[in-house]
Amino acid sequence: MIAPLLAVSDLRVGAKPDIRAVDGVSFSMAPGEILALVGESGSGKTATARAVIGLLPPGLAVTGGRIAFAGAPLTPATLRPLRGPGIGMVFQEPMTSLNPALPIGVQMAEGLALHTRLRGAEIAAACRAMLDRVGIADPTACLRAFPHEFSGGMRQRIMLASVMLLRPRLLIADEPTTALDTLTQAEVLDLMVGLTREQGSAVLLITHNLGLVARYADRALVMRRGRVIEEGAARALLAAPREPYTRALVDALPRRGPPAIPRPPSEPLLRAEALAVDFAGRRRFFARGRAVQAVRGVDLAVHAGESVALVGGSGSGKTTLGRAMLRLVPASGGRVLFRGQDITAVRGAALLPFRLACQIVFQDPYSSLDPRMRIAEIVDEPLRLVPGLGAAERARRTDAMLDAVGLAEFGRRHPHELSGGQRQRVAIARALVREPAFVMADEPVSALDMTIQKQILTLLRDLQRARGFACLFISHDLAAVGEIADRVVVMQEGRIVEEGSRDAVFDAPRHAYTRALLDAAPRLEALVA
Amino acid sequence: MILRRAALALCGLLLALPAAAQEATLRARMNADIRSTDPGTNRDANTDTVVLHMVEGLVAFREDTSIGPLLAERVDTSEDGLTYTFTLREGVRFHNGAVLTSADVKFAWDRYLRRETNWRCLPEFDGRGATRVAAIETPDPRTVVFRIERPSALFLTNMARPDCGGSGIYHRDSLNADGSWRAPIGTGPFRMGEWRRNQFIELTRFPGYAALPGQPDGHTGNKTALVDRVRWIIIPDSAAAKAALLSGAIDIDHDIASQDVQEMRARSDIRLAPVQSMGMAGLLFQTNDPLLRDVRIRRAIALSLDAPELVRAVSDGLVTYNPSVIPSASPFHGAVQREGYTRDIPEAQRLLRQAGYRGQTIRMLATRRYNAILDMAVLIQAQAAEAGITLEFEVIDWATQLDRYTRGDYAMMPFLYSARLDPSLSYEMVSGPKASQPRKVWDNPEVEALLRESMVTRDTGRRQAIFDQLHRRMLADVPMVVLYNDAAVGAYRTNVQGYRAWSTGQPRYWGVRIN
Amino acid sequence: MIGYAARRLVAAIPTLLLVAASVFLLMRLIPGDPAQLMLGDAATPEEVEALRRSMGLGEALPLQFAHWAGAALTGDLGRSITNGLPVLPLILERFGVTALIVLVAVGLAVLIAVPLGMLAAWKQNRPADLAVVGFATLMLSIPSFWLGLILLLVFGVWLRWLPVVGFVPFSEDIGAALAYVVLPITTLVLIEIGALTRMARAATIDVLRLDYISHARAKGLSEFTVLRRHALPNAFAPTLTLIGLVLGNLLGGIAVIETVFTLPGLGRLLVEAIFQRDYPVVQGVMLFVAAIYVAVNLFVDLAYPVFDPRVTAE
Amino acid sequence: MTLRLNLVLGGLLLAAVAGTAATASVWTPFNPVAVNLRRRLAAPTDPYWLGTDEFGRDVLSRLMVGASTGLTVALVTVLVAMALGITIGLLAGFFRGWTDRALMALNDALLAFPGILFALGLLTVIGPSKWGIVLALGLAYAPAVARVVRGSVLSLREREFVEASRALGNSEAYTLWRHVAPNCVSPLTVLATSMFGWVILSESALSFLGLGVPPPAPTWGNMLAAARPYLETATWLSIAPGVMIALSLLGTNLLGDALRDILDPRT
Repeated sequence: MIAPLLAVSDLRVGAKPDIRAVDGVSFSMAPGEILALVGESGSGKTATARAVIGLLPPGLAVTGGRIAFAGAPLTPATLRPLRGPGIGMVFQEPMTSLNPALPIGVQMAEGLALHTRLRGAEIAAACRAMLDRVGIADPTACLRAFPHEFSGGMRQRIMLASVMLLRPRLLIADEPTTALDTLTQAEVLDLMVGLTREQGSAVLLITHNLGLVARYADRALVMRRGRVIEEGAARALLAAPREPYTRALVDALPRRGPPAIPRPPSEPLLRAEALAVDFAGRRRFFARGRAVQAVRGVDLAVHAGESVALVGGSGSGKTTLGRAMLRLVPASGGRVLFRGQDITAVRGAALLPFRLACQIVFQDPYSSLDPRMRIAEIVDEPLRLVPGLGAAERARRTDAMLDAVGLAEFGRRHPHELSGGQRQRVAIARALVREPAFVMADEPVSALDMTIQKQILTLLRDLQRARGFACLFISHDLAAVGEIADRVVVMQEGRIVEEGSRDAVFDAPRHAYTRALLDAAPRLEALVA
Repeated sequence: MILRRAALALCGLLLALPAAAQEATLRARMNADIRSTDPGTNRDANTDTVVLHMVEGLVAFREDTSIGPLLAERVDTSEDGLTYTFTLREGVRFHNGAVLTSADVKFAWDRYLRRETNWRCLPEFDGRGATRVAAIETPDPRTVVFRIERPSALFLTNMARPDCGGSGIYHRDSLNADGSWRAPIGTGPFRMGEWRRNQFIELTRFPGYAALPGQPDGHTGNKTALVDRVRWIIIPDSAAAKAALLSGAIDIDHDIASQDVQEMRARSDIRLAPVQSMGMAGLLFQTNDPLLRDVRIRRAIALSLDAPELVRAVSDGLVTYNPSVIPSASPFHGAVQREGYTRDIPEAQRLLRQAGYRGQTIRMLATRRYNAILDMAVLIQAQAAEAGITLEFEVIDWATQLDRYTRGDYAMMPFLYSARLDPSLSYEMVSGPKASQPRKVWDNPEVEALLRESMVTRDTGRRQAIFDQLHRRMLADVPMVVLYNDAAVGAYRTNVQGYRAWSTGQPRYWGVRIN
Repeated sequence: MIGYAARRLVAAIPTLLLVAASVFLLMRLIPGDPAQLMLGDAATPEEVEALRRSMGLGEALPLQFAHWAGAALTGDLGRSITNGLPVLPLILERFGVTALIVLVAVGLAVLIAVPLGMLAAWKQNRPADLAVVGFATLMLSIPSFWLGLILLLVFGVWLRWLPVVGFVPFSEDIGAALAYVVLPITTLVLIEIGALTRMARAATIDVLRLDYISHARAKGLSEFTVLRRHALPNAFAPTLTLIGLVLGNLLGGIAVIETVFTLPGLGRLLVEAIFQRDYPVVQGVMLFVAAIYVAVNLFVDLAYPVFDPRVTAE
Repeated sequence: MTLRLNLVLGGLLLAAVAGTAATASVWTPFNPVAVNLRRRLAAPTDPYWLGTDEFGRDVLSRLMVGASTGLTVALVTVLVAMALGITIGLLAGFFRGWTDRALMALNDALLAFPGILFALGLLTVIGPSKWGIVLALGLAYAPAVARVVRGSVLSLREREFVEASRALGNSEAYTLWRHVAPNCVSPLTVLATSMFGWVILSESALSFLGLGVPPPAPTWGNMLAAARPYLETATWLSIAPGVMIALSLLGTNLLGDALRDILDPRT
């Protein structure tokens, strides 16, 4: 057996009084191996990885155990020369992992200047070559540019280039693509795996997404509450999980729901006709910058009781379209019809029937609830505007709604006392308490852990079945909507590029963009097969 | 001593300046730049000081504020008091070498009497004030005859007043071709040197000066310059001036801050020149005020004050209580003028009861600009409280207080009057009809009549009698409580010799030597 | 960028006009009259009126303002009515004193405060941090004029190391001039260190928890390099905003400190002019101060992209 | 640990100053305005624990009354500035458009005046008095409040719960009142605390320049101003008021830090 590249035994990481973030974790990695560390938030996977490279956040410290790299124990003294050429790390948040104040060339050159004998022109050449390898169009310009001039995906490529430039023997990748949309995610990960294979680097991939594990990792460790609960070859683990928790994780992977029941054609509930939305350019002193066309003349209809998924990458205009249909952003062209009536220009009290019938669930449950109100108040507030509703009746309906989302006991609490999943339940309760005919859900689960996502989607589907409202479900992840969508609409650059029943779109995508989206989002069926 | 470093630094600076060569230069402090060199026109006290070192009038104040001849050798007055004949001294030359003639006097006076000149004292000579100059005649080069319309006791006094520029005579070359003022070419002991705005003004000795014999005497007498240059250095801040004096960066400060007196007195390298000035401090009442219109209340306030103690505290013991409007330095200040109020709390309380005063608040204005005003206010409030009188402060800035003074808009306030060099002028500053002159505090027609008489009659005995009468009336009427004449303390280094402080507040640097 | 600066300056004109008009009006509302003040208690109403007319105060107010504003646009702020000097040179002279002290003091304060704040952030919640924060908070709590008095007392009166009052222009004697400005500058440095250190510390703490700092460490860079190259520029950007604010306020006059140390600065000029009812000087100073404020803000905005390239000045 | 230290120390300091002020309203060792010309500039000794001033008035008594004046002025000024600033900030931030631009132009013009100069000018017009200072400083500090409120409102507007309120059909005014305003409370509490300190400082600076609460009413600032000529001869006059100002400010700053830590867990 080859000597392990990394050997971690009985690692413990904790904070002062009695918090054990990592509680006796042991594992080892062979050179060139790709090991996935899987778990949900709070499982200790990030702390484990950061302990290896000695970058624990303030407050956390290694309290026990041993870490050995290439046979030698890692101590603060031995660690520093190893950082870079020995162990490299790619971070989760592309927006903050590059220094905004320094040109990219400077940041890339730093490591080379420190760890190699290369100088000046050689460094620049090496940087250019690496940028070229990660698919940056103009490496020379890129070296002079600042990070903010690039999109998230591009930054993550640059980050990767900067780290791989030093040919680390071990690459720690901490949720490297979580902040990216599905399509970009796949591109970046493919690139990372390709690069590490070329250089023979081992990868410690930290993720909550089992789909990625199956696709990229050789081996996987499942962590929960600071401990490793299951370990094995990646595919085997997914195909036959032994622990109930692992099974729950696997179950949470998106899969296609039962086929939609065909419904009789009816008058659309909410309809956009040639709807266009422009965002004004930046105000200048005497003029405005060029307007951005976010939505470019879209027709979309949602019928009573149906469930439509609106899918597209970031910047495709899907969210703007949804908000324009709800009259939350002003349209710059086209019409919105509600039950056949043009409501594009209706204002004030005349809009109330529409508002009463249409509701929205936002993406971020941390920002969508007023932190100063109690849960019951939040859920009760929409009823304020329902005409002719007494206090007792309001209280009854609030209680019933909270009960329906499984939060019967939580009425007196404030949002910050709730978990992310619970908050999203509150948001759903607030949207549904007025018995709306239409609900728009804007990425309602993308900020949540896998198992929680599953619960929320199930809740939403069950409530929809029970109450029969129509739902427009906005997502960047085509696979994720498979479970609840009757119909799928795909958007790209402000236009609808494909539209059809779920099965039609999934089984026989016509547009290249749809195909790319489908490929990028692995479904379990495809992975374990 | 503590300020030695500061002083040394300043000293170094001054030594580095080109003008301080081997010649004797007297360096004096001035607290603000002068406003012009045009006598009595665009002026303030500093301006007067500098100008009066360069130009001289026909007559001038003597040390005791009586009037003596200066450019004139002799002044003859006609019996009716309407013709004044001035005989000019022989051999007086202007700074440009020209000999002084009656034509020069007429030239300067014609300019003074033109409205456009904006001469401060024009009203006293054009009929609005004391009299009107009907004609100025020059029968020969040494004789000037002034014919006036009304007799006036103040004709020569007004002529000599420093704020009138001493009605100094200047050569016609002092003006530009267009008639505007250029620089003074006078007959004084010094002539114009360099004037660096906001830094210093320097005069140089006039070697051709024709001095009177004897000793210096006020603005007249022997005014021979004994130094080559006088440089007034402009130092607005009194603390900075103190540092400069202690270090020797300046030789003399003719008016130091009262809180520095004790420290200066203790030093061996500094001499003090204290003098009781002719400026007057007092407590003004508004006799139209609903409460204070009752003379019993005014009198009660006056009797509640321990004036000698109050004056001692305010002036740090430098001056004493002077109950009269006439400055104690004046030759008209005698035994009668020393009669004042004596503290009598029971009597004050009796008067208050009589007047029906029941503790109503009386508002008193004060300003922080002048320590003396604020200090007086604090002490008056505390002393009046002992008689059961409630005074409340309203502290405002000086500009506002002056404005309220001018409009008569106050109940009571401590106030500082600038120097008046004749008793008639002193009474005139406080007495008059409030209807047309709201700033006047003493509105009494009989007093008016007496005052007018004092301005016309030229008989000194009669004038003294009038002033005595006025003083007693004021004590009875209580339009104000006169408290003291300001102390002005000059300080100079021991190498300065011959400096004498003067009650008019005007420093004089002729006859001063520097070793 | 030049176009941007020009646009900003044009945009500032209404603000400046508003400032000018309100100062003009405010001054005329104050009781007290410059002519009377100058002539004192001995003046007759006719004399005062004549002087008022010669000062140009006889006209109707709107006309006076129009005259003044018109001249101000051409750079002529008129002449002081108390000493007849042209206002603009007077302001510039006094501003020179204030600017010297403020710029040196703020420069020194930044040089001390930023490293100190970074050190505290780096050692967050350790004794060194506690000591720095404690010191900064204490400095923040001491009134500048009192600190000035105490410094005067200690160094001027007790130890006699430095002069107590006065000022010598640098153009005349550098050594002496230095001796006079040491204490005012020290006072200002100590006062400003408080706020700046706290700001630098907070900004550094924010920066230090970001991934690019971890990234820099992950490259194997030493802690010093990480702090200097990666933390400093990013932590400095928010501090720069504060520096701008501080400069804008201080350049407008450090009246209190100038009073304590009897320095001929802009602040004292203004206070004195208000007391003297020297309308042209008050109006000129206020306009100048507002313009300085606008200029400093503009300068900070133009400098900001140097430290944070995400922000562009346009 | 730091947090509790801040809270306890700051609270204690302010409580001590407030206690002094409260005591002064019922009892002082001597009458703070009573003049005693025989005990002028007495060094601290038995009956006069902190000495006497240039009029023989008891420094301790004056210091106590000064505490009460200073705290009252600071408190009322903060309330005035808050009321004004919150109104302007809420309106500008929520309605944006020309309302915002007009209000902010005014605000910026006010900000372009250094606060103390503004107060100086205004005080000369309305004449120095306790309430004049409250008005002048209140006006001078209102723009800062307006800025913070407007900033909070602008960032809150983008928060989804405000959008959610609109999606529910709630009126703008209701949303402003029910969702936006309450969420400005935390930053404003922190600001109000710091401002309390600034006002104490500004008031004493104005008094020091001769424009504050007029004498003979004692304030720390005018006590310091009066002490200036006696710096060398009667040092105690300069020490005590300065220490009082510094202690109150220290208390305020510590309390402000503690509040910031509690209300805004980010830093």
